[in-house]
Amino acid sequence: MSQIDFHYLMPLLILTGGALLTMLVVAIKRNHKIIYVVTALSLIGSFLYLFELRGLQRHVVEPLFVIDGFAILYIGLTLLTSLVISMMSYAYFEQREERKEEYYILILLATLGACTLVISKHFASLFLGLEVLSVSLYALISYLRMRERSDEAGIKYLILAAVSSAFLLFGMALVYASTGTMTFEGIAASIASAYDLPLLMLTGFGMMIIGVGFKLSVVPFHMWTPDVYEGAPAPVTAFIATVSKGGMLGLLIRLFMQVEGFRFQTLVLIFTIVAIASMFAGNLLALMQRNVKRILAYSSISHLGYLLVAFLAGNELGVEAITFYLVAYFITTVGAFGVVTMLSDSEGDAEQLEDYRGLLWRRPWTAAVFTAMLLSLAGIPLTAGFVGKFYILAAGVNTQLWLLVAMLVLNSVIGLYYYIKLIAVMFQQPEAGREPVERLRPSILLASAGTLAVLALLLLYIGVYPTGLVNLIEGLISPATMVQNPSAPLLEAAK
Amino acid sequence: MTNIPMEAGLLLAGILFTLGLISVLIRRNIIFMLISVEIMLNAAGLAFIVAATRWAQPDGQVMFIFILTMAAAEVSVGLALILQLHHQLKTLDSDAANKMFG
Amino acid sequence: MENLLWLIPALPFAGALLLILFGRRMPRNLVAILGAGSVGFSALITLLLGFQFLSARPDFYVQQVWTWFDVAGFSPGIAFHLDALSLVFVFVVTFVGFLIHVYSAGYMADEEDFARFFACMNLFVGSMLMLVLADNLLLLYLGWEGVGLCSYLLIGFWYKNPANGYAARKAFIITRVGDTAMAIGLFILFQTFGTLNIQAILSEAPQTWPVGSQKAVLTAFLLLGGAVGKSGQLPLQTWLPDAMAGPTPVSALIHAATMVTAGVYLIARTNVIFELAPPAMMAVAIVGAVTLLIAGCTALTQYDLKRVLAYSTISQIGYMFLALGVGAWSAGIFHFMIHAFFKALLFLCAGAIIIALHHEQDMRQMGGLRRALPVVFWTFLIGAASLAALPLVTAGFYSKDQILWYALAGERGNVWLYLAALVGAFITAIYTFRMVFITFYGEAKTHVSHPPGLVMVVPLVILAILSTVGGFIELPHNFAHLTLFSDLLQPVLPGIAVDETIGESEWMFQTLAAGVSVVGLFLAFLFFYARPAAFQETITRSKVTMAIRDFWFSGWGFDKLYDMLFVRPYVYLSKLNKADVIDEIYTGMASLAETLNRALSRTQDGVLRNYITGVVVGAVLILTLSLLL
Amino acid sequence: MIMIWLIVILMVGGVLAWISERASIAAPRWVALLSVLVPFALTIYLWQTTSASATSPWLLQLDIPWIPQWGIGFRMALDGLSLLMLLLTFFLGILAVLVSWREIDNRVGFFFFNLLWVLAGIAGVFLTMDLFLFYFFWEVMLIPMYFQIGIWGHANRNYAAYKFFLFTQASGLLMLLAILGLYFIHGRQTGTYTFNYFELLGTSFTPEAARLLMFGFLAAFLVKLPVVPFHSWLPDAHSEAPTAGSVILAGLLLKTGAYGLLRFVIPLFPTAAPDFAPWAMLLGVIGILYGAILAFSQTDLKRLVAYTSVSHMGFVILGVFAFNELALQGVVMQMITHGLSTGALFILAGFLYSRLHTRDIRQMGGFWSVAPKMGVIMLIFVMASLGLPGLGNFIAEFLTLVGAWQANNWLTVFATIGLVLATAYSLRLMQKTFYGENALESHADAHALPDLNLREMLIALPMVAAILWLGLYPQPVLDTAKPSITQQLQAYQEPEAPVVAPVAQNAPVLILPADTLSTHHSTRGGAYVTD
Repeated sequence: MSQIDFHYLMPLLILTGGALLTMLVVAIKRNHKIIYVVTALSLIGSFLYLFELRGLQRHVVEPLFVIDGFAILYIGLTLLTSLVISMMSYAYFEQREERKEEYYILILLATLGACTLVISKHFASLFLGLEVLSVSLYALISYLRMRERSDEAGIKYLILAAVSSAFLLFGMALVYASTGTMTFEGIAASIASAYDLPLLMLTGFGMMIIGVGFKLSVVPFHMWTPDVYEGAPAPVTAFIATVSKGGMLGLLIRLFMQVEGFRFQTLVLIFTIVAIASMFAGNLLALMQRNVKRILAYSSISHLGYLLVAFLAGNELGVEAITFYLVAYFITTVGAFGVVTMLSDSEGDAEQLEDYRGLLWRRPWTAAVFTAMLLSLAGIPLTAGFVGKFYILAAGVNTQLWLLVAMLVLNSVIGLYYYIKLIAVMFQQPEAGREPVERLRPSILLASAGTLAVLALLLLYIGVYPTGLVNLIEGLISPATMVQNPSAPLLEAAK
Repeated sequence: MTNIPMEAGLLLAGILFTLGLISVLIRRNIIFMLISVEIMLNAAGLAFIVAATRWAQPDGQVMFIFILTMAAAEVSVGLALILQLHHQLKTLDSDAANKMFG
Repeated sequence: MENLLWLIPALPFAGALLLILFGRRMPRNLVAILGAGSVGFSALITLLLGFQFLSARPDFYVQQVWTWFDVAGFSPGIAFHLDALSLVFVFVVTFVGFLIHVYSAGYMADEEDFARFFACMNLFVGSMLMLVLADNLLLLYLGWEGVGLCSYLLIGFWYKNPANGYAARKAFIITRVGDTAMAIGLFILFQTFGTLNIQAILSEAPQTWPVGSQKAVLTAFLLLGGAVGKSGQLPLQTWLPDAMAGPTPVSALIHAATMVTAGVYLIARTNVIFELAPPAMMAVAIVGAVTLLIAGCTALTQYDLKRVLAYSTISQIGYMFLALGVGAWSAGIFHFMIHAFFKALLFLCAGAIIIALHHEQDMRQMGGLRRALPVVFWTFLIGAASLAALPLVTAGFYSKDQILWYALAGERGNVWLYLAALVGAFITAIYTFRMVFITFYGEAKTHVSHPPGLVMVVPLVILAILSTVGGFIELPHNFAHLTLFSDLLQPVLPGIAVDETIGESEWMFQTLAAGVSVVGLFLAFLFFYARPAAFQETITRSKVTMAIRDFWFSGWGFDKLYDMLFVRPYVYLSKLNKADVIDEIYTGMASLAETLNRALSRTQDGVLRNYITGVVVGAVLILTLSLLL
Repeated sequence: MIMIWLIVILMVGGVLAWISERASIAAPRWVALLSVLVPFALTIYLWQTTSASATSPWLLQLDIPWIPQWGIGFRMALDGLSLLMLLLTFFLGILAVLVSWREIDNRVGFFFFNLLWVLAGIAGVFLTMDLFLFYFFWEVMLIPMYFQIGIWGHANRNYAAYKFFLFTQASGLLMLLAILGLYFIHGRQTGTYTFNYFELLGTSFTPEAARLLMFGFLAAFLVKLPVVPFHSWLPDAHSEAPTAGSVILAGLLLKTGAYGLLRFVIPLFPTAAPDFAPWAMLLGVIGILYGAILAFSQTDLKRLVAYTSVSHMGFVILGVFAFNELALQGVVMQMITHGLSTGALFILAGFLYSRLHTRDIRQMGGFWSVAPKMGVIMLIFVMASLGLPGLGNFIAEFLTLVGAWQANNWLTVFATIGLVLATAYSLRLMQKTFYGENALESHADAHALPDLNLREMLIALPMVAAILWLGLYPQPVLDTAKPSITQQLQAYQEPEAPVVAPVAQNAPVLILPADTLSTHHSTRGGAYVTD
């Protein structure tokens, strides 16, 4: 570890420091506001430090980490998302009696785990990041101890996550046994000349896919998703839906790009099946669902399916598309769960469809934001979701993944149904809608409302003028050139 | 030592892993499920050690220690959760925890 | 002077427009004056133009008002073309139209929707003039459809009775069938000649199409389709009797004198094309011959005064078709003109009777009206004589005789056509005088309350005069050889060559024709005046005669046939598919999605172990896949 | 810039209308009316002042970079076709505002917001010459429409709104795929990755690719048009929408499909389209007949009119795939006149509904005696819908059929038979509403059906005037459309001439420095001038 390594790892160190500091503060004095501020500051600090790293060369901390444009982009995304989620958590937890302070420690740690995932280039760091993320999540999911569902969700997630971790570990062990190295580039080097993968490797990769697939909640490892989404507190759900999946996806991209997994038909086939199954299962399951959090859970399953389409494109355009889509998806999901958080009261989360009836007339702005988020999920123009979907389709068409693209289109239509059903519920005439039992002081809600407003504006901005974001993504990803893949000189002419 | 082929070690690990998996599937008591998961994790650890032995590297051992640590953390959180769940459900039957479905 | 041409159709249109816009706020007198006046002025202009035309004898006048549209060289104009043929039609339309308008002012005096009536009538006259003056077939089509619309509106004038609405729709739809054929004919003409200008087509056609060429025949048949629909000829004749649901002046103007003869006009107008298509010519003649027989037989059995006249109209137009079909163009047009006079007269008389008897139309409820309505009786008698073609004194005799003669002696004529026409003439005489005897003789059955006023009587008298003297402008060549009418039409319509071998015996055939109508008159006298009971008994005694009578009465079963063949299946099919079977596909897709949703939801049962099973199954699948492939 | 203003005024007007609701309930109405009137006036001004030059049909052009990385620009251009469509859009827009004047009484501001945004989206569709932007507007117009149906619709509105949205989305996404395919194929051929319509025009394809891409475009347009068997969203959406919604759906939204066929399918796929033409024409004929048969048996007034739309739109596809000027002029006329006539019928249905609170024609009849003015208007538009000469629809149908006849005789014959069926349903409509015994006489209050009032006459009379004008002197419209129609057909008129230089894979024809792309002059797109 040299000094320069510290420089590069500083964002993560800030997070660690923040977590420790929070712990200390909790030990001294339990004060929601202080803890909240400390958390926010450490996230912001960490994020700001990223600007220091921008424009610098790709840096490798041997043998575990690599920090490049891609990593910075994903870390930044993760940090911002965590920040937004913690902003919205304040109001949510303020109206609940439980001890709220440890929540922020866990959030910081989980964020740290996710950030570790996206910079890791070694099985060990991968495993560490994953487990830091997972173990924090167990606690986060069941954070509201008094709620039966929280506990149920926690235990389900714990057992399943542990099982999937076991698969992942075993798979890593097999790969290690086969190649004798645990760094990504080492593995890549050892199979670089291989036309076909050895059996051991295939089994290993297969088992790793299970572990990864679980975190991404793709079919057939998706079954925990609705239960956990429903049981967890709304902000935590948002966190699982975004940060946890984003981190894992970042890792997957890095690993696959490095080892050029797309050369192997078997892996591509597996991912194709998984993608199609996820799209269908997610959308079909959501179709008649009446619990909003579960709808969003199923919708996230299908969205991961969409993302896999771009992933399977397997080139720079695909990575850009994934990244762009992730940004849009993060904004949208956080926004949607933000609305759920806003509408929740001390009794429980606002998750039944009935809670949203006539929302457009009761709370027009909230409803408008929610509508925008849903339309973005559905991929309707003027929202970021549309550009994201467009990007993914472009990647798919470019690589001529006609089957996947067709399935994506078909599923977009199926998915549309439940999104607009939700919207329709919102503009139905309210029939003595259930008002929140007690409303918080407006000043507390201000942070949430402000965050939501920012998210909505961002959503529209990206939807209407995506150039800036596209530039940013291209700028950060292209020089990273994770793979020297000459077969994808795309879009360069238009630049 | 060296005349035990790596495949045999991996096979052992695989069998262990499968046993753990089967017992997760058939056990209803949550504590037993947790234990079964531990078996799976340890099977993975064993596989790492076998692999490390093949390549004569310490990396596998390091991984095993990571796994142990992580398993401990997991179990501690898990037990806390189980306690809480037992408090609410008055049972350790995992099938009883099915309030959320559909 | 010929610059005034556009005013002829424009005036009625203007009248119609004013009446539509302000009619309901106008006093009744003003409505009548505006309605009849605009047509009157048209008639006046026609008269002026006609004099000029007759004195100057140009081939035609053309006036283009504006270019309707111009697409890819297809530029039909709103342009009017006046030649001898159109002059005859314009003359009949404006004059008879004017008389009927005047008559209507009296006939419709008690009607609530006075203005609407005159608006429609004016619109009709305008459209009809457009039809006959059009210099291109598209404008003709405009008039063609316009008169169809007015016919619809006026048949359904008493819209409150659903039966009238039904009759109106029937008329519109059935004529539309013919119009469709005609439209396709226009497509072919346009494709071939690149224009729809009538004169251009007529001069081009002989160069483009050899006689009997397939396209010419096809086109002629399609145009015939249009003509048949509009003119109530077989097989599209069924709408015309029902069209009598409209007010009687409407029947007189539209469904006797003018609109229904549009088919005759169309065929005469496009005579060149028909000349190029001998099979089509034959078809025209056969359609005419068959129609005149069928309609005549039906007219024998009807009791509704207006229906008798309606079938008679169909039958007489059959004569015109026959004439056109054998190439006796000017004879057909001549008969059209004479028919317009006497049939309008008959209808107007019938109207006077009907209104006098409180809208009673059944002849069995009439009788003995000779004394109660003397003017109507005499004028009706004159009209009837003309219709029955009583020799020498009636116009009908001269016009019909020409047709009979050419049906036999014309180069396209033959014995069968002649026989059909002769038998038709015989039947005509019988049913015509059946009407006269039943209606005006015998004992009075209904009290006459409402004798016609002066506005109604004057048109009757004028028409009666025309029905008599109209025939003297064209006399047979072995009689006085006066050919004013055919000379007039000479530049437009080709003459007809006569088979020289039978030319000698023309006297004989004329006498035969005259005899047939007199015998018919006598039989009618016998059956319906002298011995009605005995005749009735003869009919009812035998099942065969009864069956024939019922068959004839039903209009030879055409209504029933079409009902079964087209109307019912269509309505049934439409009703059956009201909910749109294609929608089921999409509903099916939706329910498929729902089913899948339910099936998949069952996997999400909330039991942790099942979820693990899911993971394991997935693991097994993935591992199998990776190992197998 | 004027083109952007057209859209911006509508969008800003929409927002203002929404906001102004707080001031008074009447304010949104006036705001909305004004914000449609201004673009209408602007368009009329454009119509009067500009004319196509001999070389190029384009009247105005505009190109602002938007997402330059992807070759997406805010490209707009105006030619005669677009101009006519804009005129129709704003004309019907004004009427839609007027009919909603009293009909909508809850959430007025939001209603007019949606109305204006739909119009903005439609105007955008008619103006844009960038395929990405086209898709963008294509979708943007759906959402407000969805809200209109879903919030202010009749009883079954949710179902109708879903159906409408799902159908159009599904088909739209297929078009998006085709657009992307086109984009990449063109990009690979020329090295220029762009969504610019003018540049994409010259793309050449393998027959297979051309067919697939064309089907992608067709999917969107045929569903929107709609063509049987993709029509089933239409009756539901039309009948459940509020009057203004129905007017815009029938009058404008369907036209975007027809416009798309003219603007994109025909010129982009000069090789694939003729192969598909017989099938397309067959679909058109099936639509004409099927729609007519279904219209005949409907008992819901608006549903009936909706099926007549299906029938009438059959003529559009029939004409489009005849590939000749006559037919295409007929199609353009059909787009306009159908917009007017069907719009008018929906407005009349709205008038009746507002008085009777039913759309069931079995409960109507004999209204002539109480509402003769309405009867006359109804009669005129019923006649228009059956294609009576003298009214605009006749010109449209006749030109279409004449043109189609040149292409395919038998199909044209069957299409012409559709005129008979049109007569059947049109007259039935007239019979059931205004003819017959007065259905209200049995009620206590026989005068429950007041005749048209001043505002309603103000709506109806311009439509009557317009349909008569189009029927008697359509030349201004035809002249306006002519240059762009010739343009669309260029590839078909001279089949031997190398319309599209076959572009070899490694021999790009367009070699351009990157910075001149935005003002690139494409020969087929006409002179390209930024304003």
